[in-house]
Amino acid sequence: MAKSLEYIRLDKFPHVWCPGCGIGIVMGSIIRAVDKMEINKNDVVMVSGIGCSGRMPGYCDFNTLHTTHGRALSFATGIKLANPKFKVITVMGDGDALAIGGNHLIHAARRNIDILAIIINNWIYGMTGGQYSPTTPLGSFATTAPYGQVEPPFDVLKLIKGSGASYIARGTVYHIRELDKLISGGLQKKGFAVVEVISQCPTSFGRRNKMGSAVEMMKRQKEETVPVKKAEKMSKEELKGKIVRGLFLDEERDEYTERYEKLIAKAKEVHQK
Amino acid sequence: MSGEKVKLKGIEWKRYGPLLLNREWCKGCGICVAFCPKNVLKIGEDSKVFVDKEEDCTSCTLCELRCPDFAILVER
Amino acid sequence: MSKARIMSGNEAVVEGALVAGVRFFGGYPITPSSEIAEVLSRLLPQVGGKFIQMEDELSSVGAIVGASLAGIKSMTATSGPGFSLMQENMGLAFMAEVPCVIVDVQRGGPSTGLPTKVSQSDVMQVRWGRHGDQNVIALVPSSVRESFDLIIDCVNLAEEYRMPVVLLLDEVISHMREKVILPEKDEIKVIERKKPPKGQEKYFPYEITEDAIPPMANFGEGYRYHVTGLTHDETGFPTSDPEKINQVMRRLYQKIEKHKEEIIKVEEKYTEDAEIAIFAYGSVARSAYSAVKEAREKGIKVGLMRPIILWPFPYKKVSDLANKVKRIIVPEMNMGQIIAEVKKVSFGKVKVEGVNRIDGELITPSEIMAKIEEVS
Amino acid sequence: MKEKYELRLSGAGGQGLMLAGLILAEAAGVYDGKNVVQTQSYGPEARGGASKSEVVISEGEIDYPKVVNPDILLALTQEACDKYYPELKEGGTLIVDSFYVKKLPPYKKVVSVPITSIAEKEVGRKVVANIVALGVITEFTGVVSREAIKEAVLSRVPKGTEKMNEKALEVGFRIGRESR
Repeated sequence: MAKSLEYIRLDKFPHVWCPGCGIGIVMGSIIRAVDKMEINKNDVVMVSGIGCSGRMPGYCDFNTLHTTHGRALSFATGIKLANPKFKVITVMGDGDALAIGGNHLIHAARRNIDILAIIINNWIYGMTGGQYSPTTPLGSFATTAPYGQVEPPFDVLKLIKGSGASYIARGTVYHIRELDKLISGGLQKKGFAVVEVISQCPTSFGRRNKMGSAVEMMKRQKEETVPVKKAEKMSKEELKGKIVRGLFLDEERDEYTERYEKLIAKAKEVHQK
Repeated sequence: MSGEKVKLKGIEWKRYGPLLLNREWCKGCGICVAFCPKNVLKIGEDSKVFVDKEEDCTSCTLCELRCPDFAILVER
Repeated sequence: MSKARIMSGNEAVVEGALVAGVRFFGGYPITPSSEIAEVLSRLLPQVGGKFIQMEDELSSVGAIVGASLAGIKSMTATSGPGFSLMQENMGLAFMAEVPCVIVDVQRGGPSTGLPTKVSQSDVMQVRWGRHGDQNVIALVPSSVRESFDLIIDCVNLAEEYRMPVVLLLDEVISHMREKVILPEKDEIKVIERKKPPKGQEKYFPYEITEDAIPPMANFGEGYRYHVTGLTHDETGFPTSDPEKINQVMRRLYQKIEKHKEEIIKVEEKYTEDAEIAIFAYGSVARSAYSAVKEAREKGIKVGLMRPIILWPFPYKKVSDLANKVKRIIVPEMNMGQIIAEVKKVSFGKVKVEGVNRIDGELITPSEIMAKIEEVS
Repeated sequence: MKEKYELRLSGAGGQGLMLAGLILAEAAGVYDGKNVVQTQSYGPEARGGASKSEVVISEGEIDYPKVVNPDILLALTQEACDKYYPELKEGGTLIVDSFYVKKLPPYKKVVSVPITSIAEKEVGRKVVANIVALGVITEFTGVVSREAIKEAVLSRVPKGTEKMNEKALEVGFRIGRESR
């Protein structure tokens, strides 16, 4: 108990997030994962982009970096490559990771650099007032989709899988014990790990789409998702409108900074000749 | 004693059985209330959480895990 | 062993960067800067450094800022179009006060423009490319040897002032090969960032200090501080308190303003008795110097003022110059960018005229000579 | 030797002119101890079509780094010869590869030898035509010393090809001598 208090910047509380926002829940899960691994706080670097999720590093007692929109992974790449001893966690929103930062995401995955990338997917640009994002479902309303979203959304996990990460998972803030396991697994993974977390934005998405309170939105997470094992046995018809959650990929692959250390050894050998 | 003040890391908490509440941080979203398996918690007139049936608490920690505001701690 | 070598400006930048302690390069290839990346990709790992070719220029600056926060001296290299893409994260480096070096090898523009040809049209992009207010430091070498010296100065200035510093080359200097004799390592001064005093309990990463430059702890050294591109107070946390914002933003500006006399560097030739002065920088300064010598042979009293550091701009020195000469000529490979700065402090004193070329060719000594003869 | 020499080595992409320019610069700067600046065409320009590498050699400081009117112009293609000959300094030396340059400009001070075919016949490889050309330039104009150009060639050519390139240079020296 009270372990979480060891990892948060108490003087910054209460935080800026709206009542019922899921980002704080994700933060708790990340903190428990760090605590479980017993990593020295001085060796943890948390990097974010901007927006609501971008504020998370400010509340965590690690080395923290709040960057520009979508660029968290590029800063994180520099930090990790410069000093591979760091455990680097990036926290991004759906707009951050998949729109403006989409390129950095696929390339971080391609390199398989040892970074845990948390994508908090609340289907919307929350902080800036509810504009649509690359995950906003077709037909949903947003301040820039007054007639309903006309663009189909990304399937985040398929995108990442095609790019080459070594750990891919999706959880929800409702399924909190499962989320703890998924995030903890991602943090332990040596390689690029992505955990997409389905979360609620009652203020900018829920309200506009008549989804009710944060509680109602979390109930939907329960009802509208199915575990990956169960989904394997379900027909396409049965899976319609459902989001599959759980661990999708957990692979051992050569990690980038380790490969780079080998490159250095080789370069030094060539140099000495 | 129910409602006893406890200081943790310089922050004031109130103890109700195994539960510690920080009502300063609570934003009254009701998530802990809705998903408590034993209906231990309620939202008060001031729109913040309070412990209604502390004797029913099983220390399952779901409220702590799901609280977005870090406003509930559970002693086990 | 120091012996004569033939090397290009780009190669000299690499040599200098390594001597200055750069051990991280994150970049994206672009002509005419690519040789810097190519050579560093080979040499950095040999000294245990890291090279990464990022997916674009935005992430290149992200990566070098990240590496610098992790405590490694870092740089990138690009050209005009890439430099445009770098502005966003450069802005963060200014705001968050993270030392790093950006080499911009200028080529013709706008857009893809003239990839393999020379230009000096980024001089104002360097100064004003980002939104918001900030003072900048940019150095403009005129030779291969100076490219070596000035990249070292860039790294030193970045560390000393906790900010991004730009080495502004042009295609001629970057690609031409010249005979150089580089100094011995022990003749070179290398500056490290100012750290918080050992054992200091509380650390304010953006403390208001006497010299306006707060000490910088690296990530992992135990302070666990917060870095953000948002306006922040001395603790590093976002603030929207006008008083705090004013304090930090003015300090950021003062950082350079306070030290500009130490930073500014100008070379003058034959200006003591000059009646006509030429103000030229980068490769054009070579043509200008050639013209000056020719004019002197013809008995025309011409002098050259060459900024080695372009930003902060040597307003005082130019103003003094304007007090004593009858004309100032500003040749530059753009439609007239720096001439406006010269005019700012020469207004009402002396007429200032440009010689401009934007066709990708270096301004020749004879073009400058023609202007000298026209005004003399 | 006079104070300042401007050289332009011209031809087509792939003829090894960039390397030749660098070798010449090193011979003059590193081994003969003079001041030197070398520039060249870049990008698509340097790949297909006309390509050039320029060297300025001087006892004194070199300010303007480009070649305006070359004292020595090497043209390895007809296109390069036609394009650059008009810029040759009055009294300057034109050296052409008669294997490619069939139409000579009306000019007296011209060395016209089949550099490429000689390279193939006497050294066994067309690719060393650039080194043969360096030999011709050195011997005919004296712009760099024989020792300097030899050292520069040997330090720049790929390992294992030193003998072949040395031979190419010697062949160039001979042609240069014979052309004087």
